[in-house]
This record gives sequence, C-alpha cells and structure tokens, in this order.
Amino acid sequence: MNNDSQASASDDGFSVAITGSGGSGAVTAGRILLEAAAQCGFQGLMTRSAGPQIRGGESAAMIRFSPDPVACMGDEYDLLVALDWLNIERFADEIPLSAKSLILCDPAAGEIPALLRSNGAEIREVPFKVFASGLPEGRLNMVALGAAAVVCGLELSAMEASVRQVLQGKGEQVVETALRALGLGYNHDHRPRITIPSPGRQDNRWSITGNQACGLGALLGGVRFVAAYPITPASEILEWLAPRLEKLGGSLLQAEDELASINMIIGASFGGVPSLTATSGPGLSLMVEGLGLALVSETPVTVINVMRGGPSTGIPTKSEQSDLNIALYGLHGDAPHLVLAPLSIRDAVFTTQWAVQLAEHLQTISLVLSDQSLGQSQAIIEAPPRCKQSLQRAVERSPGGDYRRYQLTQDNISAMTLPGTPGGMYTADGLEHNTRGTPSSMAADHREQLNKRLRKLEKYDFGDDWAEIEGEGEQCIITWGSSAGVVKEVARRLRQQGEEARVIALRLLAPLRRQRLRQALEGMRKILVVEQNHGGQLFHYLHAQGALPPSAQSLAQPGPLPLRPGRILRALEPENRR
Amino acid sequence: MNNDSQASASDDGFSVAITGSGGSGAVTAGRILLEAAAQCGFQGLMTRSAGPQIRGGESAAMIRFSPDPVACMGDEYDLLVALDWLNIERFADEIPLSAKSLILCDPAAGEIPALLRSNGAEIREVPFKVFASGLPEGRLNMVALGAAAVVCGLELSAMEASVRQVLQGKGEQVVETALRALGLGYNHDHRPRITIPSPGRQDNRWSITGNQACGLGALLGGVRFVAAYPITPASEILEWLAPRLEKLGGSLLQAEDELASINMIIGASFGGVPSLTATSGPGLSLMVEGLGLALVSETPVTVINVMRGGPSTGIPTKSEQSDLNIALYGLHGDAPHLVLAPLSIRDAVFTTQWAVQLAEHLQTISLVLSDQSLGQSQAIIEAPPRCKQSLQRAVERSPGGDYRRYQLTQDNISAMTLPGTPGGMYTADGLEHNTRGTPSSMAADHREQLNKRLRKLEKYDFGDDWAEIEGEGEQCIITWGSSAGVVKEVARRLRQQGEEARVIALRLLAPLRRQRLRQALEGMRKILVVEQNHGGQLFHYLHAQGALPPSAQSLAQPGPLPLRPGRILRALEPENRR
Amino acid sequence: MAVPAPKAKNYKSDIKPVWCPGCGHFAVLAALTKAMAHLGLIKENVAVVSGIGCSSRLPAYIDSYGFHGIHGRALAAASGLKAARPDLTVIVAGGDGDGFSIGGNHFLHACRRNMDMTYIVMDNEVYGMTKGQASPTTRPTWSDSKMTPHGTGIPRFNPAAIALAAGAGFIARGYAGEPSELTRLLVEAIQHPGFAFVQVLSGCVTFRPDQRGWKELVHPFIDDLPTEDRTKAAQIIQADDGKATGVIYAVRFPVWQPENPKEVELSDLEEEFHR
Amino acid sequence: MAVPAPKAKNYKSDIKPVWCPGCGHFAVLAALTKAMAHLGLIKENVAVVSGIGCSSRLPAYIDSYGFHGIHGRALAAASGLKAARPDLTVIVAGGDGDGFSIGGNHFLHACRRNMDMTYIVMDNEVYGMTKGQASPTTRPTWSDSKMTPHGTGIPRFNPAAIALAAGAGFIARGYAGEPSELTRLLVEAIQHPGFAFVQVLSGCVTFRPDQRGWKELVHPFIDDLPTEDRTKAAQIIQADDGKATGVIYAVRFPVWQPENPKEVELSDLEEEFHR
Ligand SMILES: Cc1ncc(C[n+]2csc(CCOP(=O)(O)OP(=O)(O)O)c2C)c(N)n1
Ligand SMILES: Cc1ncc(C[n+]2csc(CCOP(=O)(O)OP(=O)(O)O)c2C)c(N)n1
Ligand code: SF4
Ligand code: SF4
Ligand SMILES: [Mg+2]
Ligand SMILES: [Mg+2]
Repeated sequence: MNNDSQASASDDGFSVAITGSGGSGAVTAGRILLEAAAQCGFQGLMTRSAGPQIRGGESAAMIRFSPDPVACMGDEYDLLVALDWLNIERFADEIPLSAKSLILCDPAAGEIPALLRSNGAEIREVPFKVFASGLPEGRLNMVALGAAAVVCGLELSAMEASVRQVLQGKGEQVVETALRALGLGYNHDHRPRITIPSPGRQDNRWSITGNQACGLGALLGGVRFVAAYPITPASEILEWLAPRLEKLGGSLLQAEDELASINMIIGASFGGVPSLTATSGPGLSLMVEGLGLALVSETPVTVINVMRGGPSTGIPTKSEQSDLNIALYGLHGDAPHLVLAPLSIRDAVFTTQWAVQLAEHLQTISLVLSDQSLGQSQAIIEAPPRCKQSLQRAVERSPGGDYRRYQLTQDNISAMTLPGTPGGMYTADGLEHNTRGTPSSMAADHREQLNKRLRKLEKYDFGDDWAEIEGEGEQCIITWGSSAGVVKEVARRLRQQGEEARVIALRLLAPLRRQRLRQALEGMRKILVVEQNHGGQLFHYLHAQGALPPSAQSLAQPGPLPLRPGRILRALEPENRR
Repeated sequence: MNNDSQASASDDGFSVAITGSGGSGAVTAGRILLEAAAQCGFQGLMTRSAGPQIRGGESAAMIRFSPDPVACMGDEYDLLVALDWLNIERFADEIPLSAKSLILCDPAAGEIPALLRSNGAEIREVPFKVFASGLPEGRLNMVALGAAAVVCGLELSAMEASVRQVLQGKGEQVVETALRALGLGYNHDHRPRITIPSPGRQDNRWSITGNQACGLGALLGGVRFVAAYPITPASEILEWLAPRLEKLGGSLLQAEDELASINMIIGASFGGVPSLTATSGPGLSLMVEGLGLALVSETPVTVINVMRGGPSTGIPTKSEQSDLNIALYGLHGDAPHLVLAPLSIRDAVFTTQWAVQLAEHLQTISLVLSDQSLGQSQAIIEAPPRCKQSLQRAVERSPGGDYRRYQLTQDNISAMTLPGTPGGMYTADGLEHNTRGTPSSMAADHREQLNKRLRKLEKYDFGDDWAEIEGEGEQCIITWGSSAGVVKEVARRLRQQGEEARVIALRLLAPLRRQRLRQALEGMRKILVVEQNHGGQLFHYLHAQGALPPSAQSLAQPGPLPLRPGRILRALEPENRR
Repeated sequence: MAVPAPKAKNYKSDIKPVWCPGCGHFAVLAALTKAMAHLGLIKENVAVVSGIGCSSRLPAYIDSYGFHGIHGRALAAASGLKAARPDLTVIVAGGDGDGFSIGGNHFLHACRRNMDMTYIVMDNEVYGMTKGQASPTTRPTWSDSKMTPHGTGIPRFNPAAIALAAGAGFIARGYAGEPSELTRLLVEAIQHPGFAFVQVLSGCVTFRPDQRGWKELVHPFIDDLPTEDRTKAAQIIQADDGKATGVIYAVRFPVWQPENPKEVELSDLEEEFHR
Repeated sequence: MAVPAPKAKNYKSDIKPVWCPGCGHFAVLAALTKAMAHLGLIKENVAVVSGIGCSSRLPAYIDSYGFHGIHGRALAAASGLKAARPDLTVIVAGGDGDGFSIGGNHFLHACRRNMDMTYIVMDNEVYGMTKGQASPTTRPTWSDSKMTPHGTGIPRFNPAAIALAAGAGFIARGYAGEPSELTRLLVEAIQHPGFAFVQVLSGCVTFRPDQRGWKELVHPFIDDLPTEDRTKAAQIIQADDGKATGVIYAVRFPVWQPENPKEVELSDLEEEFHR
C-alpha cells in the first residue's frame, strides 16, 4: 500500500505557496506564476487564503501546476516563498511542508519561525528587500517571484510575458520596475529545484476561476436576468456577470436583500426570461420560502450557492460542503427539485449550464452547489466542455380554447404561456391549485399536483451526466461537488501503485439516480463516501435513498482545511476496512 | 383479518358531523355538542373544516366522543346533521358515510344530493326551519342540535348546560331562544340511534385545543417572552398566550415579520428570558437563518411550527405532516438541534414544556412540530401530564477571572452569563469562534465547536420520553406527531380482533434515539412507517439514520384528508406484507 | 382616452372571489377593471402581481396574467418581471399587512427604484386573512385582537409619508366606497410613468365592522392637489387625518428600467479566458 | 454628567479590530467608548447589538455584553432584548448596507415602535465587508463596483427622512472625522428616552478612498437645531446636502416597553380548561 511520503506532491507537478503580510503582494505574485506556468503549457490551480481582515491582512497564494490536469492541491508543498514572517502561523495548517520542501526567504525578514524550521525543509535565502530597494518603487514580491521561477523551472521569458499580462492595467512604469525586480531575483541563484519538462505552449488552454466558470455556464444555459445581493464567496459570479449580461442584452439587478432577489428572478422567469441568482449559506436560508413558491408555481429558476463554512455566519471566507442538507431538504412541504454540484472548475461551465437548462425544461428550481474553494480558485485547464443538449422551456405560443397551465401530461410538464400571449391568461400561484391554476384545497387536486411535481423529475431521463464514474476494482469512493478533485487524485495515486479503485463523483444529487448508482456499486466490497462537512450529509442522504449497503463508510471532514489525498488514502488502508 | 365495515366507528364511541353554509352555525352547534358530551362524562374530539372563504363560507364540525380516550376521527360517521345542502360536496371526502349512518336534515332545505343518497344512509327529516322561524330570532342550528342530541343519546339537561356555557357571552335573550329551539328539536322524535351508556360526570376532565395545549406547555416550560407574526393555523397559540403572558409578568410582541420575530426571541433569550415563537411553514422558512444564529451562538429558543398543507402557501387551512424535512435539515451548515412533535392534544402540554426545557438546558434550538389538525381541534381529555424534570439553563452568576462563554466541558454545556453580570462580558456570535467567543477561522476551533454542538445533544440522556411505545407482537407501526392518534386506534382495533401490534410513536425526532429505536424494533417482522405527507419524510429520515431494516415499508399519505384507521389496517393486511 | 373603451366586465375572470360579502376589496376589483377598460388595456399585456392576504387574492379575479406570490414579496416579484419584460403593464396589489409589515423593505426600495408600475394597497387596517390582527396602519388603541389585547400602543405607519420620503413620484389615496373617484385615481396611477402608489381605504366588514363608519369620515383633500412640490406634499401628508382622498403628489422622476441592446455574442465573451 | 467619569479605554475589549488601517469605524469605536465613559455607564449593564458588516464587528471591541447577529437583523434582536430586559442600556451598531438595505424593514418598525435604544449606523455608502458594492446611500453615478458598472442609477436612500417619516424621535448625524462632536451626539442619543438614530459618516478607506474628501465637505447644520417641530425637521432634511452634522430632531414620544407585573399563578390560568 501507499504511504504519504511516496505519494508526495512532487511526483506529479509542483506545489508552491507564497505568503506575505498585508500589501506584500503574495496573491499578485501567485497569479503571475500561474499565468507563466500556463504560458509554458502547464495546467494548474491556484487557491488563496486570507486572514480575517477585510484588506491589508496577511494572505497566501497556493499554486500547483503540472503537465496533466490538476485536480486538487497536494499533500505537501515543494516550495514556500515567504515574503515575510508576519502571522505565518495562520497558514501553517494550510501549507504542509516536509524535509523535501524548500523555503525561499529573505534573511532581512528576521529569524525563520521555529514552526517552519521543525519540518526539516531546505532553506534558500535571497535578499528580496535589498534587491527591491535598489529600484525606484521596487517591490520585493517581484524579486521573490524571480527566484521562485528558477526553483520551479519556469523560463524567464514566460515569467516576463506573464508579468506584462497581469500588471498591464497598472501602467508601463510599474511593469518595467517589476520586470527588473523579477530579473534580479531570477539571476541570483541558478539552482533549479525540480525540472518538470515544460510541455511547451499549448492550444486550447483556458485560465478561469470557478466563479467565472459558473457565470459562463449560466450564460450558456440561457440566463439573461439576474437579481442578487452581494455575499462572500459568491459576489464574483455577480461581478463577472453584470457587465457581460448587459452586453448580451440582459441585465443584473442588485436587490435590497435575498428575499427580494429570489422573488425578482421568479417574476422575471414568469415573464419568460431564464433567470438566476447566486448566493451563499445565509442568503440561501433567506431564499427558501421563495424557492417553494417557484417550485409550486412551476416557475423555473436557478440558484448558485457558493458554500462556505457554516452554520450561521460561520467562516465566510473558507470552504466547506455543508449546505447539502438545506439544498436537498430545506423547503417546507413535499418539495422535490433539482440539486447539482460542479465537480471541478472546468466542469462548472457544463454543470451550471445543464442546471439552468434542466430548470427551464422541467419548470422547477435548480440549486447548484459550488463552494469557496472551487469558486475562488483559478485554474489553467483545457477548454471546458459544454452541454450538448439544448433543453428549453415548453412555451405555449398559441393556446387553444381551454388552456390549462398545470395540465396533467405524459411527462408531467405543462406548456407555459408567457405574458403577452392572447388567450393564455392564468394566475401563477403558490397556493395548491387545480390544472387551471385556480386555488384548490381538494385532496384530489393536491395529490395530482404533488404527483406531477415529483414525477416530472423522477421520470425524466437524465442520461449519463448524473455522475462521473471512472476506474474499476472492488473499492469505490463516492463523492460530490468539488471534492471530486481530491478523490480523483487519490484514485490516480492508487493506480500508480497498481491498485484499482472506482470513483463515483455525483454531479446530480437530486433527484438521485438511485438505480444507476446501485448498478455502479455492484461488486464493490468497500465503499467510502467522502465529503467536506462534519455530519456526513451525503452519506446519510444516500442511506435515506436506500442507495448504500450497510457496510459503506463515511469520511466526512469539515472545512476550512482542504481534504488532502493522504487523508483519504489512509482511510482506504486495509486495517481501516471492515 | 379485519375489514373496514367491522372496524366501523360505531364500535367505539359515536361520530357526528354537522355541516352548513356560511352563518348557519354548524361550528357553534358542534362545540355545544362536544361540551355536552363532556358533561356526561365522555371524552371526545372535535375538528373543523371550512371552505376557502375567510368568513361566511360553508363549514363543518366533526365530533367523536366515547367513554374512552378518543385518539382520532373514525373511518365513518354515525350521524350527519345537515343544516342545509349548500356546497355539501366540498365535505363529501371528509365525511364518509355508510349504510349504517343516519342523516338528519330539513325537508325544507330541498332535495337530498345524490352524492349522499348513494351511500344508503338512513334519512330522518326534521323541520328545522319551521321550528326555528316559530321563535323570535330562532336559529335552526339549535333545533337541529336538539334533534341530534336524541340520536346521540345525550341528555337534555347536559345539552342545556352546555348551551348556557358556550353562548353565555351572547346575552340572556340569545341563550333563552337557543334553549327553546333546542327543546323543540329534542322533543320532535324520540328514537335514539345508539345508546352509549353515559359514564356520568367525571372529575379531572379538561376541554382544550391543541394550540392551547402548546401554549400552556410553553408557559409551563418557563417561556415568558414571545415575539411572533400571525399565520394560520398557529395564530391561536399566540392569541391564547398574549393576555396570559401579561398576567404572568411576561409579554408578547407582535413583530413586523418572521425575520424579526425569530431574532427578537433570540435577543430576549440572550437577555436570559426563555423565549418562543409559533408559526407555520412559510414563516418557518423565513426563520431558518435566525435559527442558525441561535444554534451557533448557543442561545436557546423554541419554535412551534403548526404544519399545514405545503409546499409554499399550499393549503393554509388544512393539515399535513410535511415540514419534517425542513425541521430536521433546513439550516445551512452542519447544524444539529432538537426536533419534537406532540403525539396528541393531551400530549402537547408535556411535549412543548419538555421542548422548551431541553432548549434551555442544552442551549440550542428546539422545533416543535404540531399541525393544523392537532392545533385546531378541541379535545375532552383527562388532565394532561406534565414534564416532571425541571431542566434549566446553566447560568453563571459569578464568573471567575477567565470566563469563557463557549468553554469545552464534560457535557459540552457551558454556563452562560446574563447581561448585568459583572465580569462575565462576552459577545455572542454567529461567526465560528473559539471558547471565549472570539471569531475564529481556525480549523481546530471550528472542529471543537462543531463537536461541542453535536455532542451536547448526542450524549444527553433523554430518558424514556423520546417515544411512546406500546403493544407486543411481530408487526410494528412507527409514526410521529399527531398521526400517533390514528395509529393507536389501529392497534386497538387489531387487539380487539386478537391481533398484536407494536406502536412506536416518536416524540423526539432529533437527535434520533437510534439505539433505543433499534432495540424497540428487535424481533419485528413487519415494520410500517405511517405519516401524513407525500414523500415519506420520516421513513427516509429513519433510513438516513440507519434505524430501519431494508424490509420496512412506508405508508405516506399527504393531506388534507386525515389518515383513517381503515387505510392503515389495509396496509397491514397479509397480502400487503412481503 | 377618447378611444371607445371595452367593458369592465371583460377584464373579470370567471373565478368567484373568496371575499366576505360586503368586503371593500370587491369595489377595488370593480374600480380596477373599470380603469383597465377605460384605458383600453390589452389584457394579455397586463400582469397583476400580489402577495398573500384577502386583498392579495385579486389577481385571479382579473382576466389578465397574474402572479399570486408569497406574503410581502409582491413588489420584488413585480420588479423582476418589469425588469425582464418592460413591455408589460405591471400592476401590484396587496394589503396593509402584506405591504407595510412584512413587505416594508420592498416598499421602501420600490419607491426609490421608481420602475414603471402601479402599486395598489387595499388598506383595511387589519390582517383580514388571518382573522383580525393589528397591522401597521391600525390605530394604537384598537384592542379587538387577542394578540394585542390593549392595542399595539404603537403609532400608525403612515404610508404616504414613507412613500414620499423613500422617493415615490406618485402618491394617492382612494376609498372603496367612492368607486368612480377610485377608478379615476387608478387610471392616473397606471398612466403615471414610474412607480405609482395608491392607498385605498377598503374596509374589512368582518374584523373591522367599525369601518362602515368611514363613509362619514372620508373627504377629498381640500388643497389644490396634486402638487409637484415635495415640501408641500410633506405638509399635506403630515396635516392629513388619513381619510382624505385624491392624488397628493405627482412628479416625473427618471424611471429605472434596464434595457440593454445586445452588443456581443456569447462566444466573444469567452475570449478573456483563452491562453 | 458632573460625576467623575471613568476612562474610555476601560470600555475597550482586548480584541484587535479586523478593520483596515484608517477605517472610519475606529473613530466611531473611540467616540462610543468615550460617550460610555462620559455617561459612566456600568459596562455589564450595556449590551451592544449588531448585524453583519465591517461596522457590525463593533460589539466585540467593546467591553460590555455584545451580540453579533446576522445581516440586517440587529434592530430585531435588540428589540427583543430590550423588551425582555428593560434594565439594560441597549446600543445597536451597524452599517448602511446592514441597516438600510437588508435591514430596512426593521429600521422602519423600530422607529415606529420607539423602544429606548440607540441606533448607530456607520455610513460609508458602500458594502465594505463584501469588497465594495453600492449600498442604498451610494450616489447613483458611483460606478466602481462591477455589480453596478454604470452606477445604480437609483436615487440615494435618505436615512434621516425615512426615520422622520417612520416616527423616530431623535435623529442626528455625526462624522467620524469629528470625534468630539460625535462623542457628544452619542451621549445625547444614549440619554434620549426612546429610539435614537445616529447616522455617522464613517469613511471606507479601502473601497471609497474618495471619502477622504469628506473632511472638506462636512459642516454643521446652520439652523437652530435640534428642533421639536416635525415640519421644520422635514424641511431641514430635505434641503440638506447629506454632509451636515448635528442633532436634527429631538422630541420625546411615548416609549414602548412591555412591563407587566405578575398578577396570577400559572395554575390559575389552567382553570379555564377544567370541566
Ligand atoms: C411568511 C408568512 N407569514 C404569515 C402569513 C400569514 N398571513 C397570510 S395573509 C396575512 C396578512 C394579510 O393582511 P393584509 O395584507 O392586510 O391583507 P387583508 O387580508 O387584510 O386584505 C398573514 C399574516 C403568510 N401567509 N406568510
Ligand atoms: C443574509 C446575508 N446576505 C449577505 C451577506 C453578506 N454581507 C456581509 S456584510 C454585507 C454588507 C455590509 O455592508 P455595511 O452594512 O454597509 O457594512 P460595512 O462593511 O460597509 O461597514 C453583506 C452584503 C450576509 N452576511 N448575510
Ligand atoms: S376578512 Fe375582511 S378583508 Fe378578508 S374578505 Fe372578509 S371582509 Fe374582506
Ligand atoms: S473595507 Fe472599508 S469599511 Fe471595511 S474595514 Fe476596511 S476601510 Fe473599513
Ligand atoms: Mg389588511
Ligand atoms: Mg457600509
């Protein structure tokens, strides 16, 4: 069996963390490094972490790049670039180092904290500050970046191009100084750490964040109206969408609160325009009454919920997958609906697009569960796939004499008239109603409409996209959403060690494709359900749906730290199997 | 095995329905009949049903009385008193009649609807209108009531006392006329239908509605502050509480909305006063964000949710048990908390009291799931039991030097200081925090507090009150909340037929006493989970918790019609067993 | 307005109102359909949006598109609809509880936002649908509700004052007992470009039988109104006894309406991600 | 007020603010602790309640009881607390987003209800904590937020006007850059019996660096204020440029506070059910 040190990150790609106190420019340096890696043909991922301060607090950029797709951060970092030592202990948990790691730092920054000395990492000192202060307005992050590029084996030309790209908005003067600082750092010490052969410039590469990917997916799905209220970590979806919706002839309305935003998109969708909002836990909580209205009135809407640490205000800037319960079960009454989760940044385009189209086609609500780590990370990837189907809302443009908005049909979907259509007038209602939409408290109408709303989902053929399934063997890891990345990494490491494992990464959580899942589990002797929360929410949900054998095990770890491959590998070790 | 006609209601007690159009006084007549039955020593239950109109619409009173406790309405009615025929079809589903039934009606009201003729019930005609119009301001409901009393075998003196009691607020003139009308009806036809021997006047009898019982339980639990927003069918709890809280030195604040009411009670509870609100589905939806705040800040509050048909506005005036999902899972983040449900009107006193005390003791949120049928029905019962324990909030009155509000302790409960206590200052927070209450995004603090909030519930000894368990045998019905009534009736009928059945009626739904439940299920060959909703919410929840064997079956029937004993008995018949 | 108008009854649906006989809301329904007829509105181009309450049942009784939403959120739903569908005539209807209690925040922000819609609040100073509790407009001493056995003790919410302070450009008050004036007010409100707020005194016969007395109390504003002068409007509203009817304030503020011509194709937007 | 006052620093907790260096909220914290010291408040008898935002972080920085609730609901939590605990001095703190956007409805009803508490809104015309979106008080043309790339296009929310229309009895405006005046305003607000509203211009250095220019714009109200005359107050507020400071309106309305002596035992109440 594997063990953690064999499975260290350096086998596959290269992991770098850049840390610094407020204003030191750690994140900018990280972005430049990532873009440079992209220039060299690598794929990659960059996540960020920040202290509690709004601005000016310490922050860290964590990057991993590789010739292959990068699914998650590794167990350890190859390189730590410490711009200074202020509050470095805040990040110690997030940036595991080992004796195989290298620390790049400035002797002028003072004593290396004991915390970091203890892991036995090699230390390479570069006088960041001396170099930087030799230049007018010179910044030490750029010096450090130059030195880091050598360690990573990235070419100077790529670094330079990337500096230009990332800093172009700041003016030529800034760019020039940065380039000089970069050069000083680059030329100081020529020992590369690891040379991963650069794949060379690749076509078809994208650089995109998860939040942008969700935004793009929404537009591809047809969304042309968004109403929303800002909230971390979802705001960037809205900030990306607002100007772009305008250019596409749509619009974004900043609402007074989430009660307004959900009702606004319901109103807009009633008007015929595919509509969406994005929020996070506290905002989703405020939307559940509105979601019920959309569901009963069969007005399609999509809500992207970018999860953060909960419950309550919780840990707003850190990731967790703990809103599955509210997403699945949070409505009062019997309220079946769609819940989806993107499996990676790359997949967020497809999943969001599909979610919107399914909501439109099935005339129901679609909840997309992204999370902070997926949303706020930047990835270098191959161009993302799209949803090939073109699902649309069934619109009745010339209703006959006896138009019934909630007509019972074969597929339980009733064509909808849009305001402006003569002869198709009806009143959409959150009260239970008969097929015409007239409020009714009769048992027969209630049952009919409950059945309709359930069956249109249950009977729909979702095809093969409900999950990504890979691998063979007798052990299986089930996961969902962004945890798919680390789980796939685990499977890859197992394969490298000659072990087999099946991964089932659920993209469609509700309605659960129970039969398909059971089929995929046939012959599995060990089943582990992996997710990033405290309660094992997916694990219990799968049991609720009768989809798991009693022997299945749960590995649930709450945020804010990411799930690491080593942790999952340990849970799979034979002595942990029963 | 049993069949429906053997198991008809007339075996046990007497079932009467009184129907009439707006203003005809069906409900007043029903109340008088129920009170008269109480006078005669019976126990009983009265539910009401109304059309969609706010006022003036048709309405029905359904009554069942018996020498023994009455757990639910029967399968059929012995007597229908039709004050007129207007919109009677609205009630046809709710008032099943058979050839053994009797219909009392006025020939002047016109043709008996075919719908009612078809069931073969005996018809007895009484000239309600002629008698009533012979009196100044005479009302035909009183005439009909007199005639009904004869059929039910209730004594005239008891009826008269009851008329006085119910109508006393209306003035002497009204009472006198009513008594004369009653007498005319009573003396018209002397054939009693069934004579159930009157038990004779009993001590220790209460007449109370479910909503009142919840209100009383709240006061017994120590609640002295309520903030709330009116909603059907919960408003009567608030209307009962408001003047009584005042007399007890507490208060009720009518809030601008449910967002306010939940936050108001959190504020009041932070101040040290046990606090509660009552609402129904749409209001509960608006409260979930606040509930998360109370949970994380460990500020105890209780919410009574009187369930109605859902989702969305649904069927506001009719009953359903479909808010279990939102109650269990409706909060974002990992948010374990208390969910309880009264098993009967009589039990609502105990359960609500216990819920409040548990919230206080465990410093968490307690959700009490009542429903329209339990809340708005009136029962004649033996004096209800109380919660014997006196659980209270752990209050730190003289904090030492290093007071830590969220200190980790053996039982995971940390004594709380109240504003006004010197040296105990802290800031309660919905952000994740360390033991002092200072906001923290450290993984260790998050995990510690998540564990604390889970374990204080998991490790608490709830004793035997988590469920009512009765009966032996190899078949078992699991149910929850108000459906316990009909399930117990089913068990009683089975016993009458010499069959055994175990009933497990869950009062404490979360945290689920999983081990205890599994013990109670040992040796059961057939398990049926009965509940009044569409999705089988309890059934799935029990599976989620690993508390059910795969062979367990679900009988889930949504509202608005009540679950009837016959329906459940059929589900238990051998050919339905696997 | 000289166009031969269709009949009011053409705008009524075939659904029978659940309202109590004698409820003021019947008159509001009648006046609204008359106003629609008078304006010759094409019914499929009208959407009537509401929340929850007796008053909020109105959309189903009108033969146009309707949206009967959730309690307090009518203005939000209507704003989204209007933003997405500027071509529609959007009318929002509700009660004093729906609009001023649970819906107060949306009222504030809808006044500010000034989208082109008409907001009719049927004010009966009570929660009718939930059987008679005090609303924000109930007088502080009204003690018929058991939830507030000595009255709320809180001064009444002044809808016109709030609308003015929040930035509404059209503020009027009508009375269900004066149907022709009400029709006229509604016509003006619908014609007003921007957010038009009409408070209608619409008595609840069941829980506020005292409101039958309104007939004697209601009177037209004596001043020369409507005014475009905010200071004057503020004075009128402050001096007002709450029973005066008429258009108080009417001024055209810029209407907020997103209307963005399509400038690019979606594929163009993807370019930013290419490397 | 002649009593020898404790020091402001005694009212500061040992928790370090998360605020950006230079944030106006520091000055508000300082002024508030000074006002507390000036009034000689006993710290354990004070509760500071807030919602969510940079400004709403304030309670933890004060050494009294504190409640850091959820976004927009501070006034509701404070109202419940005050209703249950009339003995406490209740101070509510928050931002313009928290108070006027998501919390607008509670603002309206807290003004009406007039419970004895002080409400301090640190207005920086932006959502600081979520990194710089427009709030209701942001000017319509401010286009630095990507969420509203051409500005909101919606007139500013006027907090003083709304407070007045909603029935508040104490309305003041301070400036974080004038700490001693601000301290004085807060002292008066806390002393005012009933709901006292203080809008504090408290610049966000990070997302609204332009607000450094406030120093030049802020000036005292020129009129003879505070007034008890609502009409005058309305005129002042209407004419106001939003940068004038001082107490505008101060009048004592009846304070709402439930205080019911215990009259019966619970067992007495059960009698109604006995048969
Ligand atoms: C979230 C929510 N809370 C409470 C209710 C209960 N409710 C229904 S209508 C209503 C008040 C209606 O009053 P108003 O708007 O004045 O209308 P009216 O019935 O008087 O015409 C309330 C509180 C609800 N449906 N939803
Ligand atoms: C329900 C909910 N929606 C959104 C948010 C995100 N959020 C946190 S603070 C804030 C705005 C804060 O602005 P303001 O009140 O003006 O305070 P400032 O940071 O400017 O001092 C928002 C939108 C949240 N926490 N909860
Ligand atoms: S209760 Fe009042 S408002 Fe409702 S329909 Fe009846 S009269 Fe009208
Ligand atoms: S973001 Fe603005 S409001 Fe928030 S702490 Fe920084 S300067 Fe202050
Ligand atoms: Mg009303
Ligand atoms: Mg702000």
